[in-house]
Amino acid sequence: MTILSIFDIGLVVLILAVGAASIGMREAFSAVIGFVVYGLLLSIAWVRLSAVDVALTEAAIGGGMTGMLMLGAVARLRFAKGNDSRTSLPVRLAAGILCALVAAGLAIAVLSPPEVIPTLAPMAMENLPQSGLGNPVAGVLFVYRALDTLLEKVVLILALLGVWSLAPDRMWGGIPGLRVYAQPNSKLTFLAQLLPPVGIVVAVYMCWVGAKEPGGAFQGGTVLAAMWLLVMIAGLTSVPSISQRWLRLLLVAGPMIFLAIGIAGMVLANAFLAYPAGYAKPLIVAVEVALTLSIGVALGLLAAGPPERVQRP
Amino acid sequence: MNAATLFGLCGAALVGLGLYGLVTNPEPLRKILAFNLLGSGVFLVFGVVAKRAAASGLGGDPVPQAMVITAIVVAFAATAMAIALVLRLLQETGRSTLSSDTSAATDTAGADS
Amino acid sequence: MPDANLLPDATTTDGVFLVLAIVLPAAGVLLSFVLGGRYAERIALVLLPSGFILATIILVDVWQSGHRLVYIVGDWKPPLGIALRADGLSAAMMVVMAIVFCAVAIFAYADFGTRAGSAEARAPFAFWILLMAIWGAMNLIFLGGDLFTLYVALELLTFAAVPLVCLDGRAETLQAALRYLIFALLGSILYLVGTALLYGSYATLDIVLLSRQIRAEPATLVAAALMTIGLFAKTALFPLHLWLPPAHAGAPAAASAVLSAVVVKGSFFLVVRLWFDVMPGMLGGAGAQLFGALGAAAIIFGSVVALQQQRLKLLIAYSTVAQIGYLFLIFPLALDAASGQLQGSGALTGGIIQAISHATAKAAMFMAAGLIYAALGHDRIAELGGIARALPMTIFAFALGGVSLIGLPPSGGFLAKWILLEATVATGQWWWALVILAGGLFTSCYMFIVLSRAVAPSGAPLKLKTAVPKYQEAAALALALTSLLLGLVALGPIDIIEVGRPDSIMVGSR
Amino acid sequence: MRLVLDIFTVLAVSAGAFFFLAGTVGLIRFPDALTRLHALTKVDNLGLGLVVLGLLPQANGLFGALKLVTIWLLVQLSGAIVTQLIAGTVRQHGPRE
Repeated sequence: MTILSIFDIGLVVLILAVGAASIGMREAFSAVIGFVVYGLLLSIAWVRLSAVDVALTEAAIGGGMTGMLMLGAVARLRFAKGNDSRTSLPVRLAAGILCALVAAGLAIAVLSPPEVIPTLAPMAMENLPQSGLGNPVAGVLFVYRALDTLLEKVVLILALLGVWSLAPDRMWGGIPGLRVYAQPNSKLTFLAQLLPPVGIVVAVYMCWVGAKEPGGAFQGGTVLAAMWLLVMIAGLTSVPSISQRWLRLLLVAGPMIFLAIGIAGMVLANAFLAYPAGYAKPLIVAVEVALTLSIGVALGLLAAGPPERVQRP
Repeated sequence: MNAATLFGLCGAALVGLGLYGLVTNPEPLRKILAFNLLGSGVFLVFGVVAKRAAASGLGGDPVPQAMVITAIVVAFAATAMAIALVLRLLQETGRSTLSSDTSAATDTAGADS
Repeated sequence: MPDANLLPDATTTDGVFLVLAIVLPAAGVLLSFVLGGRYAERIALVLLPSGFILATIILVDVWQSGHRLVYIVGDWKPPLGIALRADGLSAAMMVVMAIVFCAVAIFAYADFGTRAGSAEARAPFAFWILLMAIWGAMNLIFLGGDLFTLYVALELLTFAAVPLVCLDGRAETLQAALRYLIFALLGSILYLVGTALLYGSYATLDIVLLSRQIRAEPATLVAAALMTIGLFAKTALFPLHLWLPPAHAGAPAAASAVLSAVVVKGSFFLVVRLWFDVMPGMLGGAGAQLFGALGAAAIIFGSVVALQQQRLKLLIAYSTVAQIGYLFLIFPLALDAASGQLQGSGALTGGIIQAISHATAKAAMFMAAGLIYAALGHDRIAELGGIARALPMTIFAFALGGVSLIGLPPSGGFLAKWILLEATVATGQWWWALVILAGGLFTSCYMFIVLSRAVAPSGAPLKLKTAVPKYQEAAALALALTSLLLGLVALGPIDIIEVGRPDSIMVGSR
Repeated sequence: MRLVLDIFTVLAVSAGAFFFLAGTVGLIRFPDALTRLHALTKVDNLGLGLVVLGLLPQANGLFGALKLVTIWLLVQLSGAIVTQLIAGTVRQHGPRE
């Protein structure tokens, strides 16, 4: 038993304990705090699984953004009339047995891998030079399975539309209900002035480095979103109304450019979402830059919620 | 037992845990949290699949890793939509339950806009 | 002619139409989102009919060539890349769904049309974009050749369908939408864990490649079971149907029509893809009987509860629960006892015809119910008296839809149930025949209750709240007629559904 | 030389881990929000500082070292400000118990 495997066992125990606590806690606030900690622990697990790209995404989105959304919701729900009646014991018992069965089934599947483990890694690496990329995960996302990535951006836009559509009719075109804590010269203002330049540099770096090392549009976009939210919460910039044309353009710019390059591939290369030989890398970088911006704006607006205030003239 | 199998079992346990929370917890926000836990367990299973298929000098198969990244973003979008729904429900009714009295909900659900 | 299905996967001529079927809706969603205002509606009204033309071209192509259309996206062949494939099954579904989308668009023009010069409004903006998104997601479900791409399609469908439920923003529809969202998310995450396990065993998620390698081993069986449960939850198969009635009954009429007619068929289609195409030999006798039993329970339960409803829209929603049950009877009936394989003919054809005739009939019925609600200001079944005189065309459409649900000739429902009954005889499983007949009897009962109230004279002279546009009635009637006349395809190209199926032997080329 | 650096890393990171442990104990054992914050910030900054210091010899070139130091500085900054914000809230609204 090496030090590393002891570390792994400790990590797994910790993950399960924190996860169980955040399910079982009585108070919602503690549960959410538990969940944020859980997200961070999980990203360490992803590093141990040699998936640094995923670790970055999990830390940024799974722990960070999701945790922030839930904390905001808990704060608003604090005075809501909850449902005191907990599920009855027989139901919980039955559910427990069912869930144990599912977990056991998965465990059996995990414990019985095929004798020769099939993999696409060699094939993915072999074809990677054609795209000029160095990061195989970026290769999968933007070259081999570009269709999934493109459509998943459409999913993000739809989710945002779904959130917006929850606004009351008269608020349509208004300003998202993000809580703003604008106090001039407070410490928050100071942070919101100091951090964003650094954050933007980090986001640009992540997006740029994603072509050859872990990083990319998602991670960069999340950092951008966080910076934008910080500046808005501190009241340094106003929250834009959802009917702003520039806002909507930014939101769809990424998927639009991706789609346009994909269609161009039908003429200039030999298939939809194929890149013309020799131009693959610059085109992919262009798509990534546009996607970083779109993802940043989309995540920020998803966190800001549906419009709740009418725009002042 | 190697590291991949260990994390795979962790993923399986998390799926069971998340599913339990999703089914038994009456509060919508806690259901959403449990869904995220369940989701991360599923992603972990993907990660184990990737890790086991490591080859060509890579630490893992990049194809399932890329799939997880896609799925994490989708799960975040789902969480955002669900939370927006819960908050809107709170605004509309002052309550945040998926009230178990389905009869009351279905009686009025016939109304149309 | 060599068996086209054994040829290596390569883009076929006209494969580009498959790309268009996905690019057009995606571009429509993005463009409408930017341009906003009236553009969303205009773009949808242009794109949805072109979607019908596109689907027809694909259907004719598949029919004439006698093999499936294939497009290799990005020129990366599976397993590394993604293939889009259209076989007879997907082409037939695409065409009928496109008809439903066009009719819904015409119908919705009255409720969600924007007047010239008025500012962008919430409900219309959301509705048209979501409608296009559902169209794109369904096309992707029909054409996607990769299980992970199909996961993305499922999520697209979820994110487009849930906001439609609570478009009017009332508390009970918000609650219905939240419950629907939770069920749908649970369904997709269970589907996703299945794809993870399958990838772990075979390092591909391509349907054709998987079907060649699949073997009965623990991981595969667990994957199949979890994916199936997830898809059942999304299809609202009994006992996972709890979310459906409030969601479908509470949505605006045009949205209900899409949700009930189209959206639940998406996850059903994936169940068929999974068991008939990916692992035809894995279900086994017991599994097939279990699927059938759940279907039978859905038929009986849905019908009995429908009979007790006092609201028209809820009655129709519970009728959907029942009609979904029929779709799952195909599993025991399609199982070939000798080889233990699911056969892609006979019962499957019946099931697909049931799916498409239910789609058209149920959309027509929800539209009719919406018109009745708009005219009366309520949809209490007991107080429908006199409505048949006031809105004869609407009630006629509703009745025709009912004819198809009951399964009277020459409707699509009749043809579907006939084929299923034939299969029960051929396989000697008489008990399913009893269920099919009992379901028909129940359906006629609740149709009779509604129609007898509707044609009864009203006590007081009936005052309509609003005048119902004729074209809305016509849209409902057109769909009901389509459903009625679907039975006539028995005389024509019924075996198109078998084109491109691995187990079917094409008889010559057409 | 290599060995000396490695020993330095082990010592510094262990010391850092000790401070983390102490800080966590403080977080759990201290009675109210302000003293807990005190334990957290004082010890966390030192703990992370030692870990970063210990990792510097192992860093991937000058650029890697720069990244490590930047991480420490950013944590210092956000830690300091967030602590102030929490303390301010506690003073305004009183401890939440």
